[in-house]
Amino acid sequence: MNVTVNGQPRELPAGATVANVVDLLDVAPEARGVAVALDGEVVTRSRWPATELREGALVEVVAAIGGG
Amino acid sequence: MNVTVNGQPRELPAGATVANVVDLLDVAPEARGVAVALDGEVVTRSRWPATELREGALVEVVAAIGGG
Amino acid sequence: MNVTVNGQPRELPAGATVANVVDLLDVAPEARGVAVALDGEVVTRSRWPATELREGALVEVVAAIGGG
Amino acid sequence: MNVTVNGQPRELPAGATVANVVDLLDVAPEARGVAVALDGEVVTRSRWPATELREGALVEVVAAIGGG
Amino acid sequence: MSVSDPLRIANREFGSRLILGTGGFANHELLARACEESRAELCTVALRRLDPASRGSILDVLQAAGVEVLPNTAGCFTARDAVVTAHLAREAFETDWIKLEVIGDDRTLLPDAVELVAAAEELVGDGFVVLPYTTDDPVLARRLEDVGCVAVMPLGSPIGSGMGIRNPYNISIILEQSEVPVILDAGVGTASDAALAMELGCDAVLCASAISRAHDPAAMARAIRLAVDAGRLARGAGRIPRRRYAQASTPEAGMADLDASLGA
Amino acid sequence: MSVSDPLRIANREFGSRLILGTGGFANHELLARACEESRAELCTVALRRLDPASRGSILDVLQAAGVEVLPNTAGCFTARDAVVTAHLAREAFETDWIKLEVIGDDRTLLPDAVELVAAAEELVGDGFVVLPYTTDDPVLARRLEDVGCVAVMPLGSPIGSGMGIRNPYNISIILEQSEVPVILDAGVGTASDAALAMELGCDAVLCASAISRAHDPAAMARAIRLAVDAGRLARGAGRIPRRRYAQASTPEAGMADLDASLGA
Amino acid sequence: MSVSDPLRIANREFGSRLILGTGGFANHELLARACEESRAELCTVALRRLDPASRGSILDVLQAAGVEVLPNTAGCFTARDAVVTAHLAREAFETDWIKLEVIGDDRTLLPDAVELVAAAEELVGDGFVVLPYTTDDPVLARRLEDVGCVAVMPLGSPIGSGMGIRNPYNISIILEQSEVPVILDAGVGTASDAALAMELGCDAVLCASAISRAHDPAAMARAIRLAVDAGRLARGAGRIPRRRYAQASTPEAGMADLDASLGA
Amino acid sequence: MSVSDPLRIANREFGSRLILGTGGFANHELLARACEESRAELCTVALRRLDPASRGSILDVLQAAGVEVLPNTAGCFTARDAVVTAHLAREAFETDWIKLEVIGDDRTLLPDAVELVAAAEELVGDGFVVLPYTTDDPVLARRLEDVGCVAVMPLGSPIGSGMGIRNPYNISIILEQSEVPVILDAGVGTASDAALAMELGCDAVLCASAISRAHDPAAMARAIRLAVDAGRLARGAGRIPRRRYAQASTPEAGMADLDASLGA
Repeated sequence: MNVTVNGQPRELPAGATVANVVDLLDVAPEARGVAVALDGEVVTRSRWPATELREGALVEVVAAIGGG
Repeated sequence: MNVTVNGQPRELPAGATVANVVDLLDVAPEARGVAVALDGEVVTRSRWPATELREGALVEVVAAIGGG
Repeated sequence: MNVTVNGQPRELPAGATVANVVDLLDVAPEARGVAVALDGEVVTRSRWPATELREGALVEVVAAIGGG
Repeated sequence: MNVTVNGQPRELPAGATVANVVDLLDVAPEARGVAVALDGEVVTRSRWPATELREGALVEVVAAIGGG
Repeated sequence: MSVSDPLRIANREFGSRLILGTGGFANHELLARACEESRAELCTVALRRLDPASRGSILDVLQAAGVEVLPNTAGCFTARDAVVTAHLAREAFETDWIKLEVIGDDRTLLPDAVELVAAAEELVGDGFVVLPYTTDDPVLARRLEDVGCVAVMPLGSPIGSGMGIRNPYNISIILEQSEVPVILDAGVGTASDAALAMELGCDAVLCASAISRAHDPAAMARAIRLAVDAGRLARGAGRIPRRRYAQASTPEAGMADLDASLGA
Repeated sequence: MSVSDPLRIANREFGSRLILGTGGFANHELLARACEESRAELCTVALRRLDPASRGSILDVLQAAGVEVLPNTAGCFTARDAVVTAHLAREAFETDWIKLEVIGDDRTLLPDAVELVAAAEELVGDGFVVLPYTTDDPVLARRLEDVGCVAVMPLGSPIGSGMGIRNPYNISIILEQSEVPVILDAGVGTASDAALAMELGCDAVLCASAISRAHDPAAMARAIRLAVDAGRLARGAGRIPRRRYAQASTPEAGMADLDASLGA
Repeated sequence: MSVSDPLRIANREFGSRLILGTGGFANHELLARACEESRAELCTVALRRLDPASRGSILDVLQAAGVEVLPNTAGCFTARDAVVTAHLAREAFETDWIKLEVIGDDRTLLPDAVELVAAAEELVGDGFVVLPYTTDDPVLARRLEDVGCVAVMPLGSPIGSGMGIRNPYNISIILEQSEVPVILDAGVGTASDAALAMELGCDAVLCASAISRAHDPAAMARAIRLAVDAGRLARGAGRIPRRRYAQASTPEAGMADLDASLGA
Repeated sequence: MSVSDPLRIANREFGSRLILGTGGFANHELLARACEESRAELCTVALRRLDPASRGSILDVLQAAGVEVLPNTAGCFTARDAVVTAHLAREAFETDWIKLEVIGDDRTLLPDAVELVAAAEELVGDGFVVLPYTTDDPVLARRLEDVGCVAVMPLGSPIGSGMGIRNPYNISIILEQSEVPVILDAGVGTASDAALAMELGCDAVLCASAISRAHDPAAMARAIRLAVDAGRLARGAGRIPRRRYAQASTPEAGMADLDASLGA
């Protein structure tokens, strides 16, 4: 299954979830300051394990940075 | 028939038209710088004679003044 | 002997000194923030007792006030 | 005789006058916008021919230029 | 840019770069004289309820002066009111041109950005040639240009306030980005304000109160007309840069030595 | 004040209120054209060591233009130098008029108050008609008037800096107190600066670098001439007051009710 | 107003009236020190794509400093992007508070009025506590208040420009009309800008670049903190009016007569 | 420059960079409290004809506050009056220090350049430590330094006018050239004026009316003290440059793509 994570193409096994993607990025599940959007919609943290990706999914994993 | 012309109540005979109202205000039919709105919609000059008023009609007859 | 003290005419006995004028104004001889000019020239404190006034003398006794 | 004309050393014959200096500079005697100072003092035009220079004289011949 | 270029708005050209607002004159005679002295070719007018007691139309004055009419939507607080007013103006004045005003506050008479964009878009769609009175917000000006306005008319300061151009920075940003004419509208109080607007690069200036409410409107009309020309010329002439220190206008070389102590 | 009043300095009258400084022009041709466009009647000139290599006097240019010459003492740093230079100028130009400059600093070219007053006093005593270039200090301006100067010429900002009028407050205080003409000298960078000077109430403006060093000197001369006229007219026309809030130029009464919800 | 009143935004109170933007610091150590010197209680943060290479979260720094986080939507150009980003921020930071930015131009980073109002309205509807970054347009500020924003954050000048408050008039009009706190956001370049904002009556000031990009961020944080306090105190202390002429601070009565000519 | 450097004037050092003028306070209690809040170490006082009716000397208040006295020559219009007054002050206060004022105009209380230089020169010759109140004229400031003054005290605007620094350009030129401390004297109206003076690089600020005539003098004393510190710190911290365009404080790289249209 081909998806896009933070702008980069990734190949993931069928059935991969948002939680798998977060894990791939080396983020602890309880890490503060991290959020995920799937196809332009927010996926709340509690739903990361249950939310499966579809072919072509657009995943954005964002984190806190300094900002004005 | 009771209508409102430029904010003032007026009693007009049934079947009165926009042209009648304009005439009542002493405006020549070809006067420049004059326009009419009936119930919030513009009535073009050519339709003044044919446009009959209904009970409660709101007629606004406006003219040019100095403005910035 | 007629002299002027701070703009006011005063009559003083002949031989009157600057020290006498200062005393007349109820100023202690050691009062801080006070100075005297006689005919436009400063009279230092130590010379107050010995400085006699002449007829028509112009005495200015000044003191500290708030100023910018 | 050594003199200084407009900052440059010049050797002139004894008895040389301001008029001679002006002439040396190619200035017509009636030229407008020209004036002469000798040793820091103005020499009026009428006195140019009669004013002899002394050894070491400082002659300034000035002319009109654009100025603000 | 050539200084003698005409002002081009939509498909029209104007020799004058001063637009006269006709509100605030004590009488038609003063308007006529100011009109003449201003050499304006375009004058704004408004619509209000017909007053049967009033004799002599302002249109006669403007026709005699040979100027064209630019109707406005002054006094409208919603896009809908402004749109209907524009349609009334098209009827009354037989022109598609409209100076669009949608006001958001009755104390400052500042435009309402949201209603203004909505009205502009609708009127452009209805075939109007729209010149919107706007704030000095560059993003709003670009939006108005994007929806099809033929010019933008940012304010220098509130209508009738005479405070000049409060934020020349914003006006200059609007000028950099705009591909339609930029007409400074509102805020001019006197001649130098108009000159400054043109020096910034504005294509034209609209004045109403500065002229109509001056002690001598005809003289002020002439003054502001000269100032518009002066500012336009100065812009084209290429001003000297601002410098922190002086630069002598008289050459410093060639100073005479007038110190006598060296002599004799 | 009448706008068409001539400018009176000492016993002379001038129709023009723009004095042109002739320094900084790239050539005599540009000076001649700027002279014409400026409509100046008075032009400043300076004296420097005669350069035998230079052909064609600036005086010929100015004579052809029909303007009169106002010599200056530019470059002098002491009262004595300025006094001698003034006497040289009297010889060279056959005029008692002198624009007196005594500079105190070569980076800012600002006047030296103490030397300036001393030179002015001496020159007045020598029969000169003295127009001193001065700071914007009102007390200094009054001293210069008191010693007999026929005008005062305060700066807006340093010579050639183009920074305009840095402290309009001081200029306006000078204007309130002066019984001789006040001529803004130095600092004008472009047309609006000149208009502002006249609006403040200045009697005239002197420009050199703003014109001579503009990209197009003739165009800038014309621009500044128009701006001087505009500012003078605007001053006479009685500008509107500055207001914190808006004042509608279009009457607010008589708005039509265009809300359809009441109808039908 | 009492100077020691806390700043109330929505249901929260803050002792500090300086909000620190955390962007632009060279490293976390400098941020930590500036945080401390600023005495800020609220710091803005942003969201960007997670960078696996980056070690140590800014959140640890802010937690150690004991400050709270105010997420922003910096970089969003549409209402939709800003709304989604706000929802991401709610997830990431477990707060309903959002500093709403919707930018309309990438060179000036000025807000887009139309998108901003749309986003604010939607976020308020979604239960957010919305603090919008806005222009200095008073009508836009009122609209934002009307749709339920808990504060308005007008700019003084563009983000990072350091140009201070370009149009204090507009800021003061916003202050007159607002019933929610007004926080000056963007444009502060140095301490006096912050003092001026508070003297105008602003309830707080947000600074990022002025501090983070100063040569010595901790010193500037302290300077601006003192300036905010100074401006707030000065506002409360009731400043003297501006006068055209002088008013002696030293009494004029009682001058001694020191002229000797009357004596003897 | 180090921010914590003491202020050095002549042979003395001061921890505080705010000098308090003691004129204009409604009573001694308010002066005492302002003195404390200002943390001033130096306070100006004047001399006037002794008033037998007045009880309690201002000197007691200042002694209790632990501050030193800097006498002035306020009200003097000639060099001679100022010199005699300085000698009286030396007698009265047992100090050689004198804030020299020689006024040229009773409406603006502006200094008279010529008399001021004459008085300064004479007083320096008489062994005084002279701190002259002067205009913002850089050439005059240099003359005062050249005759031996230990500091220069240029005005921002007229005494008591509260108009702030009318010509920051001149103040900055004075700062560039001076080798003695520059103390801004006169014109400060509120805290931000004082901060600005220090940011320009002034070594200290003197305030009288801004504090003494504020509605709450003690609060304003504290505000201005904080502002002086803020301005000094900000100067040392190295402010960001002013930029025409924005510079994002939040990084622009790493924006998430939140546009759903590509998904699914």
